[in-house]
Amino acid sequence: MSGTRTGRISGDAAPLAFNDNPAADARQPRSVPAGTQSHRLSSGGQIDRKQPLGFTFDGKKMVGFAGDTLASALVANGVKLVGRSFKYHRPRGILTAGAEEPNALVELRSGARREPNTRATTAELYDGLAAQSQNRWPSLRHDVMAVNSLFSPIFVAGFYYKTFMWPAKLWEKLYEPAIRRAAGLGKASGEADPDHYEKAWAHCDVLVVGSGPAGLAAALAAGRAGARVILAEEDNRLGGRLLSENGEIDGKPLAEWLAGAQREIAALANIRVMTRTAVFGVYDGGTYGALERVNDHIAVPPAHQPRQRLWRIVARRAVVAAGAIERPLVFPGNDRPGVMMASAVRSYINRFAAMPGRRVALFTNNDDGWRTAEAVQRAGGTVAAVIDSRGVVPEGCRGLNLRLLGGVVSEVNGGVDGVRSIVVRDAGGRTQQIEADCLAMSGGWNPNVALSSFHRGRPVWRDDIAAFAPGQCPPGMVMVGAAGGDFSLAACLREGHAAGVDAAKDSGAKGKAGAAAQGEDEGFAIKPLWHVEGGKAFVDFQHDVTASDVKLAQREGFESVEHLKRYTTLGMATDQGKLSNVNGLALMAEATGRNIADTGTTIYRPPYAPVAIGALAGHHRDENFHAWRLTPSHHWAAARGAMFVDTGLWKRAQWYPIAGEKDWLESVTREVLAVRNGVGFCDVSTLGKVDVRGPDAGTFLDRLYINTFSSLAVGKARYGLMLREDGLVYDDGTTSRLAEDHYFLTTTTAKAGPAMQHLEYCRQVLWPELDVQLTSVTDQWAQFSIAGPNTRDLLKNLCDPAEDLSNEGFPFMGVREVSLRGGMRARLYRISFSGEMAFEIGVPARYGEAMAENLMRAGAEFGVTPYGTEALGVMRIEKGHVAGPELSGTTTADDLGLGKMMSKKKDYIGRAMAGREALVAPDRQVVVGIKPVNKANRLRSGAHVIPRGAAPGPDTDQGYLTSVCYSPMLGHWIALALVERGRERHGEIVRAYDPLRGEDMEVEITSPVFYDPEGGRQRG
Amino acid sequence: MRIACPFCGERELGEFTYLGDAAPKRPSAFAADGAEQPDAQDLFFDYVYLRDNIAGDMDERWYHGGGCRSWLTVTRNTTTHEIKAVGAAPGAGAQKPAKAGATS
Amino acid sequence: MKNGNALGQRPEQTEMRYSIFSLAKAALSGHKGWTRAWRDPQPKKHYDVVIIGGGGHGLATAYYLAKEYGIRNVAVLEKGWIGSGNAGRNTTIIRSNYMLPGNTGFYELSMKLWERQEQDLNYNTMVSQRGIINLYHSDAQRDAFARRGNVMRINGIDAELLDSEQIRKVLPFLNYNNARFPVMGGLWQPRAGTARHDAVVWGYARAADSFGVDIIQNCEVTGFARDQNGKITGVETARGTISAGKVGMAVAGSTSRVAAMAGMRLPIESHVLQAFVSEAIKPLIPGVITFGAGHFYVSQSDKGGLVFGGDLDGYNSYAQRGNMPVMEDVCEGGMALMPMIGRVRLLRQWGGIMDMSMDGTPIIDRTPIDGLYLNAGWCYGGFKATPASGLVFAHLLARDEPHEEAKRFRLDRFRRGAMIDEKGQGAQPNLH
Amino acid sequence: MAEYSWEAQSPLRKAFAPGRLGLASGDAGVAMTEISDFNLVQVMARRGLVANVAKAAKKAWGVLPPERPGAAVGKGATLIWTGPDQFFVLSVGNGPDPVSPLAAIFDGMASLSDQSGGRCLIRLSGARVRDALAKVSSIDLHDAVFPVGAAAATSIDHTGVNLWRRSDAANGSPVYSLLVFTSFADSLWHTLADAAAEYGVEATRTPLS
Repeated sequence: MSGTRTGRISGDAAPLAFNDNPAADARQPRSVPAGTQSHRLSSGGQIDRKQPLGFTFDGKKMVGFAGDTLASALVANGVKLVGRSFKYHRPRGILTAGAEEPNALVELRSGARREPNTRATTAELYDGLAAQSQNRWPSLRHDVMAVNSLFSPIFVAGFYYKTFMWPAKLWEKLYEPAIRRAAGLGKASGEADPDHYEKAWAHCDVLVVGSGPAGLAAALAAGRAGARVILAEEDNRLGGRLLSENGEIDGKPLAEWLAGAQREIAALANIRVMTRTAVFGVYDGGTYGALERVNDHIAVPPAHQPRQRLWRIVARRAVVAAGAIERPLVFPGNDRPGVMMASAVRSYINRFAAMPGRRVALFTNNDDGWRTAEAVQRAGGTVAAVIDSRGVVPEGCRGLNLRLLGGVVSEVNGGVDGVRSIVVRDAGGRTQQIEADCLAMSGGWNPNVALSSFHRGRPVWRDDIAAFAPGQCPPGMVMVGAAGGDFSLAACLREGHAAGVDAAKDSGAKGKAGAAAQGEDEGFAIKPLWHVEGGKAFVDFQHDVTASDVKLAQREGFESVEHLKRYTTLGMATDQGKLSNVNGLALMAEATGRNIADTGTTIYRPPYAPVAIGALAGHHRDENFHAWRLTPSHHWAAARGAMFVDTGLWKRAQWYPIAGEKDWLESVTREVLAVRNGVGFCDVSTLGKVDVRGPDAGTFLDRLYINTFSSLAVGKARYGLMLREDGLVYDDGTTSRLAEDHYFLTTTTAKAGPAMQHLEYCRQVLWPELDVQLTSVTDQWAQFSIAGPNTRDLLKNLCDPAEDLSNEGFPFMGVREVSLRGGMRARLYRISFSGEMAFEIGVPARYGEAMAENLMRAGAEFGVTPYGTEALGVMRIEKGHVAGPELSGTTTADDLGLGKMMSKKKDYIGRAMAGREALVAPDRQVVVGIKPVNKANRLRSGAHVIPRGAAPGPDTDQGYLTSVCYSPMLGHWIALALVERGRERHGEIVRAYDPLRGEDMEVEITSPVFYDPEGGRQRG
Repeated sequence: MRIACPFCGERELGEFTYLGDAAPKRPSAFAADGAEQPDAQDLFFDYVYLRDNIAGDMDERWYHGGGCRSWLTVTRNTTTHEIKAVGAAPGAGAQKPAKAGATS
Repeated sequence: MKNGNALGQRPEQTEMRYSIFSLAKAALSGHKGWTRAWRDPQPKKHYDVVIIGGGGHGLATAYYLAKEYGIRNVAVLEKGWIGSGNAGRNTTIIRSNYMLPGNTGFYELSMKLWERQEQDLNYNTMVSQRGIINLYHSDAQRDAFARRGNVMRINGIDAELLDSEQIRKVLPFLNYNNARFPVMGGLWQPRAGTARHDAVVWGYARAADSFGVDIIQNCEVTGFARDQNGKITGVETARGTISAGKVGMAVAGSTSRVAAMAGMRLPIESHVLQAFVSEAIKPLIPGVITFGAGHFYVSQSDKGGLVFGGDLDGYNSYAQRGNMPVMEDVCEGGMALMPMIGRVRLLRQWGGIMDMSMDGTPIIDRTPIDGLYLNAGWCYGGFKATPASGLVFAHLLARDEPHEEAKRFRLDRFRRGAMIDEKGQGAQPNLH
Repeated sequence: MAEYSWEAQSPLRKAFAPGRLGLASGDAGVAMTEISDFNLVQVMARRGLVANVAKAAKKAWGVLPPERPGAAVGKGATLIWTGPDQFFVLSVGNGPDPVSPLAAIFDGMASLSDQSGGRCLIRLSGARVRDALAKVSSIDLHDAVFPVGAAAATSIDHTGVNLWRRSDAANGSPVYSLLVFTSFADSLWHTLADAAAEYGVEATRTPLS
């Protein structure tokens, strides 16, 4: 023992005696294994020394142990320099031991699996792990971008808003690219993620978030009571801070109590433990988002297993025991490698048996920090000094043999290899230098209130802990223990237990919850210290926001905390301000003379910790992005080499190429000619089909369609048009009456789903008095259109000879059930989309492929040809039938030439609004036909119609080509178009103007019906 | 968000689609006596376009299309998303509606 | 007197122009010389024009009123901090690739104002014209884009129709191998891009302030003052009654609530639109990309974060937060389009309240109430419109007649049937 | 005259491959079985005739149609709740016209639609079947919430499905039946197989019995 001496302590504290202990300096730490792990303790910690794991950092080979994180392994290997900051590229080390880490971010893995910005503090070590430092060039040690530090006097908060404006054209060319290159952190792989992700649902009565003392107590209480419990822990093992502290619960050492608690939890079948699972958000209705890192702790996921799994946990109640995050102190040099959170120092020593430094100094403003000094000594390290800005030794620490200095740390000396010494300044301004290779700091604790605030509940400031505690929590959620602002072990156990009991009771569980465990009730005292004047003192480490940046923002009027955040980028880094926010707004409060409560916090936003985009997408990528729908004849068509097109979720046969055809146009032309001159068929099963049944079915349809269906005879079909209530066209299709009380309604492929919803709305909400029932039968029926002059002959072969298919026996728009050869019933509809003699035939979907085969058989002698949607489209354009491009949601029935269908005698959806002045204006764009003047010219959809001789401009743009095809029958390209006053202009020559494709040609406005205008063929 | 369908029980948002405020009632283009409503366009303009856009509790139309295909009336707070009540449209199912045309 | 300059008075220093030289000069004095970017005045008794809403549109309106129309006795009243609404919550995209008369010219006017904004305002709002590509995945989509692109060309706006080979050259990282909906091409507007949303707000505030406009934060409007004829004569606020010659509303997101104070019902619903940002990474994607087969659009900020979004949450809401299904839906779109972002982490999710009009197009018009003017219904197109919205609203307030480029944004268009419905969805706001 | 034959085809004929999928070692955690040869008819009560429909069903199959989501196993048919006052009648067979016999039973009290071709029936069981289903279904399948006889009209992969729980398998593992739309069957089969792959899948096919 050297002699004691007395010194003045800052503040009002009376002079007090304290010891320093040179003996401690002399004493060696517990022997450290030779080799790379220079800072590894020989005993203790929850690592498996029998399982050494090799890894590399920037290519340097090192060894750690199972149970290590990358960070703890780096600490054990004496690595201080781990990263570079965002703006100034300052050298940075490991600051924390958790998800809040702002500095120690690395690129983990390589190639397509490279993960930028991975926190070394949460990355579990595995054999062969390879990590690279990021945001530096050419190397971490020698980073040329560190030159930014020299310009830091200019690169202050918001500097770029004030410059780079002259000359204007240099912004995109020079300034911005330079800024973009310098910004950003890690590099993404740029390759498709080779790993698989998935999503899943879980349900429980009680979700417990966090498995520290409070979480364990809550889970045990609710579990014993019999509730369905999910215990989610982001770490790879249960325990939370219990893994990093010393102490006792129920008279047992923490580790022993923890083991017992784990045994009991494992024995309770109603508790589901989810480790490596971080709850990142709370959403409406008690749905919680959580990310399970299923296989991040190994190099590559095993076959058939995902890398990560996104959970949606539906919970009646949630007990959030997410703990608290220790707050840095803001003083000059606080970002040097080797400056570390006091609690992190304890974690590395107690949990990982890794010594962050041999001579550790501690800078604190609260009692809790002192535990670190205790831990360092216990591990045989040297405590160079404890600098407590309060200048008093806490009750519990009186016995400790420590050198206390009142005052503050005003300077940290050192370089890329970390702290060498610190300068302590007392209240009188006297300074002294202290040798140390690690500075532990504790500015107090911030309860982890994030989950309580995601529904915009505002946290409440508490002076006693100098921190924000949870305010109004989302429905069903409570926050307990440190997360609730009560830091003592006893309080955590007590509150956790009580919340568990309460949540279980609320979910109807009746069992006994047992008694709460007992822990020591260590007090927590703090006297805030927000800022130490001097050099660069960092508030947001990753984004290089300093105390003076905050003051500058205030001077410029950015006083709202949201303005502060946005102007300085404070709190916008990957740690989302977990370490910086409270310090930042405390400094703002200081600068504005407001108190912290009035200054308020920024809005907390999910996710609590960043989530891989791949996990949020899960299975839904590549061909699994959306489900696909196949037609009944899909595999048959595929076997014939059909080309398919995506229409909504459907895959439809677009055309059927045959050998020797040079392009799609040749195939489609062949298909059209085959139909027009012979017979062909097309799978039209994708049309929406609805059974409308019941005594009031006819009345129902009258109110739905602009035309009348109650008068439709049984055995007849009719084309119908529906409007939206705003009077514009909604959908069209043929509807047949199969019986007095049974209509078979069809919709377009695109509207099948929405139309069903619309019909149900009319049935259930608008007209509940009608006795009508609706069922979608879209998937029930394989429906084929058979068209062409030989259609009837084909059907004669297919149908039972008894069936009369003559014009009299089966007139146009007739419908009936028929018997087919080979014993099959089918519905036959004599309707035509192509304008040819045509029928549609429907059989149950499972006979769709057989129908295709049988149609080929029945039509063989006529050269029957299967055709796809392209040929279907060509034929409908030749006939001037409107479809998707004309049913654009902005056209009226009259625009489409169907105005005369609008019944005057009845009310129907859209009737009233269809009469509005602008919807009946004479200069509306209406459907016309378009022919090129030079028949060799190709027309293109999207070309605009400009009057001949007029200069293209907003006032001369009179419409556009909606549907275009090459007409095999006319031998040139034709189009449908929407053209101003089009019906009055048949015969007029106008321009089809298409600057996008550099085309501009003269075309003639015609009737939209190009082929068989009298309609003789389909009636024949 | 989760909606307690009166027929299916509580289900997640993805099974439902939203229409909007349940308050507007569809007028008729015809008066009770069968004559055309002279001011039909004004009545329908109000019905189709104007909204109270309530900040607070609002009765809304939701469709359980991913489930039992019933139309529901959901009383929901538009500032907190808290759901206060869920009822079925009068014509859901096959019961005879209390009064014809009722669309509460 | 809590800090440096006397609040309310216009200190000379704010005349200090922003430039690299002033910045370097200030550095020598440790940046002590900088003063408030805009003053914090007490409200006066009377203003010629009071604008409700201190977002981009309200501040731009005040700026152009002062600069272009010489009306400088103007106050902008903001219930919280300026830019706290959608101006501070959007995905910062600027473009003028609209198709329908009314929209096309208006958004191009806005684009032209963006192109000279920094020099106008002496504030670097980081207008970055890196282009936008709307991808198409079917012939039908291609045709629709051709129609749109030709309208743009006809109106003197830049537009190119790219095929899949051209797309491969500029966006080699898209999923070309096993996409559910293959990329067939895209509509490209080279002059589109992004701007730093907060800076736009601050830039207009500072510039308006320099003309003497009073920007009054924490001043919520609680009611309207009206005379016996019902004419609006001023506003009741948290900081007392303020009389005004004219009152302009620029409160998208809260329009219905403010209009209700004047007894107006409008063709508007409030819906949540989410936006997302990833962790900062080194430059990965150029310009703005929109996915035609899924709900996903993305750009990368100068800071390095991928800024992306998708569809509305789908139901009326005034809660500025998003749900989980839409976050998943958007990320599914992102992964389907560019599977290279799987290991990039989503950092923040937030929501803004959209003024969804019944045809997806804004309303800028006088109201039936004398003295009250409306700027509303921006749906999710508000940010890109900021400069033009300010200019044409200022014109309306100053001249009492609509600006040439806003003459179709009338309030009575729904009654007349003259909707401007780019998506053709009709009166169903959550589908626009 | 050419021969016309009408062979029914499964919508899974390309997706389905008998045998083992995914994890190859150990016992398969999930069994996926396509059930063929069934009749499925949608029954929707006419307004005001719900009670009559129930009586008629009881008379025909000895069980009442479920009033709440559930599946009632009767003589010769299972009645599966699909919505308020509507249910499926699932029975053995593959005839072209399953509706006529039911028309006689319900004689104007209900609207009937054949869905035999409109749906694909998949049976899922095995020790890990709940884990696999949790990846695709938001329904809580816990015994207390979804016991034997429970049913749900719900969605998988944004597609409507009918899910119900049959009596447990001999080895005690739960057994679920799933009716999916024919056109989606190929897609959903792949999705289900992917979800179950990590537990190992045994795929089989059998007629309804």
